[in-house]
Amino acid sequence: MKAGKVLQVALGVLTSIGGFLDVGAIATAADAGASFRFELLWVVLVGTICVIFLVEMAGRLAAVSKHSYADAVRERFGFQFYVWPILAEFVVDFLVLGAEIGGVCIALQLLTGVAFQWWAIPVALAIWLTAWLGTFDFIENSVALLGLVTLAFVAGAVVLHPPWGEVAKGFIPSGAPHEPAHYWFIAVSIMGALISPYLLYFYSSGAIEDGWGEKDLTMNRLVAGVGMGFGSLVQMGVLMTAAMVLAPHGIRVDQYGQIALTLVGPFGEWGYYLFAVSLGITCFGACMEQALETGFIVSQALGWNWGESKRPVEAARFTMAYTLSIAASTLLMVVGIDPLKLTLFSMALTAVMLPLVVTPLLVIMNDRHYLGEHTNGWLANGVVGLIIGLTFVMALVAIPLEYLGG
Amino acid sequence: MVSWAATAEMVAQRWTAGDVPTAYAHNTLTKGAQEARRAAAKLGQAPAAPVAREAQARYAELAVRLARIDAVIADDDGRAAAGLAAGLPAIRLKLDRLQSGCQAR
Amino acid sequence: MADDFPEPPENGTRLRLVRDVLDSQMVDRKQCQSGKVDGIVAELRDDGRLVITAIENGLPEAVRRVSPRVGDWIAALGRRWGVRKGEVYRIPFARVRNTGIDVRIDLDAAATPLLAWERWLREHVVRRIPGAG
Amino acid sequence: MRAPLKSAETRDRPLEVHLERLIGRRIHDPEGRKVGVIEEIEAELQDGEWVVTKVLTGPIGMLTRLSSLGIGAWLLGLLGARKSAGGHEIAWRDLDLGDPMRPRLRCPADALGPPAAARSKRGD
Repeated sequence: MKAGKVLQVALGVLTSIGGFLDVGAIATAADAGASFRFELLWVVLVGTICVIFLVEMAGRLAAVSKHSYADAVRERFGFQFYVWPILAEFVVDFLVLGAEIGGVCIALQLLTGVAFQWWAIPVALAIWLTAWLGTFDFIENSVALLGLVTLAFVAGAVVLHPPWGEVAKGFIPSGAPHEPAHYWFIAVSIMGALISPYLLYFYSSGAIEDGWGEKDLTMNRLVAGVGMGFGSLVQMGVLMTAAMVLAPHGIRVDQYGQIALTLVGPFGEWGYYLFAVSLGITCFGACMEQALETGFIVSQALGWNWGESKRPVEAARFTMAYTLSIAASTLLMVVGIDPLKLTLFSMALTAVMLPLVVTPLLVIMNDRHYLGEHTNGWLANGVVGLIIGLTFVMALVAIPLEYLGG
Repeated sequence: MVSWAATAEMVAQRWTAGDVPTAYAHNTLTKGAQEARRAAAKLGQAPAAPVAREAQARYAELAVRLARIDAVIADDDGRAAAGLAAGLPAIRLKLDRLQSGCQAR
Repeated sequence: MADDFPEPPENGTRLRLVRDVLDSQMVDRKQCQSGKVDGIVAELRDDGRLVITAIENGLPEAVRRVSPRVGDWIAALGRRWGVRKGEVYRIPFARVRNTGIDVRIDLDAAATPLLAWERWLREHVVRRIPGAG
Repeated sequence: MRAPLKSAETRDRPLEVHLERLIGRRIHDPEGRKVGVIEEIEAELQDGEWVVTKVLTGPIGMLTRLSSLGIGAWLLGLLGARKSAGGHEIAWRDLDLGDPMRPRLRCPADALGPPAAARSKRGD
């Protein structure tokens, strides 16, 4: 592989690691560690394997057909089908973007002591300005590379000398040691945070923005496998630090501020600021992705010209779409809705709509018009079939579990 | 509610060790006191079972203590904060027993 | 006709309208993304043949496929405030070529209502904000 | 932009049909029996004009529309759906579109012959 290609793969892997976490991943992992120590590590592992397959397929679809997932679903299933997943995705995007903005505001509250609502509008302006002036590459690479600070969670977990035997046992799927409703609610929330619809929509659009072609399929597989695989280590780090710092004291996660203690444990005062910076950068990167994703799915559903790499003048409707999306979601924080409650609610909502979004993938990834001879093999089809089955189960149990164990 | 008592305890300790800023301690303790008061008020409406009365008293005591820790932290009085925080585990144990007592019934 | 615009197919060519035309991405002569095919219009001739005359683009037409009432409501909204006045735009089928996944249309979309919203937002909103490019 | 219709023109203007609204419509035969749901419409270029030649109904029609005859047939087989429940290919002249919202078959349903099986393995 040429040097340029190796650099490109390295960059892809690093941005996957830096960009892996978002507010949902942090909240659900910390809640899992605080409530059940290492018991739920296996859910993060299963979720990550699903993410790797979904990201690889989204990238392959775009690289070969030059069409995104949103394009393909509308073109193959028609507007009368596609209007439902896209409306559901709008609602979820609106809430998740609000929660991500909340994450950045909480980080600034931790750093400055000023209440998080006051930060909503400045944060929204910073997001909008970055999208308005930046290009897709700049946003993806810069923010995600800064996101490498989240490796602090991995370092924190190691510094706390985890009982590796218990950790290893946590990777073996097991039933609930206690409070089964809460156990399975967190498991569904972790999966909902990991297998979120934006993966398919955002990554396929990103591959088109980056101009990927069939020659990039190997890189696509490497970035998905290695990048996401290492990325999940960061989420496991959050879970393990919470298990070692919060669980022994019976501290359950009711507020983002409490999660700061997970890094204060191993690193003292340094840990406090490391957490604030990690939360802020992670959520800022996720804000950029969620806002752009709204622009992508509207433009691709209605066939507009779109592209973050284009200047705003060259894609007016696309830029207006993400501008309105940022403005609307910011209101959620200005009103002062608790970001953690909003996060967990949007994770449950995501779980309910997942089947509608993921099921068409099985058809599209076997369509020779789109994939030529790169259609799914039996392994990929088998995994997509499993993921679809999983999403149906999650959809059924998400709301009842939220009520029982939320 | 046991979680908030434990959180307050850890925050007070970390504050005295200089690991977390005062504003963070204030925000967390205020939130904890608020949750304790809410729990006490909720129990106030419940029928006057002895266990409920006992739990309500412990929540009220916890709310008062958290508010006092918050106040001494605002005055930057580390020793007073540590002293008050030292009383938290006792309240937490009582709450634990009451809670597991309720669940057992 | 632009030089790279595909030639009309020969006689006897068959076309699957739903899979190959409906909801497909329209790309104009300058390779510009010009919307999706929201509708296909045909005429029932006296000799009983049903001949396809045009494809249509317009949100009201797409939504009518889901719910006629909501589609009409969106058209009414468009008439009052819309830049395209709720009108659904028709492209003669003779100007349409199906190539693989996308549909090529033999016209310059910038000069048609297809990009009316794009033009309006660009002139009245985007261009007025610094850094718009 | 469509030119406003002049009054003279409206009288003898041929009936206009929106094909996309036919998708999902159920076809009945003259005795009112259900024949199937329209999933795909096929046209052919005849002397410069695209003429509708046939309509596809039932799962085969839908799978053709999703161009996933391969995976679709495998899924149908998986779900135990009999191959014969594939649906029909109805020639255009056998359809009466007097009322586009209620397409009717001109001949009785059994005159249509056996339903089309899922022929091609790879989604053509």
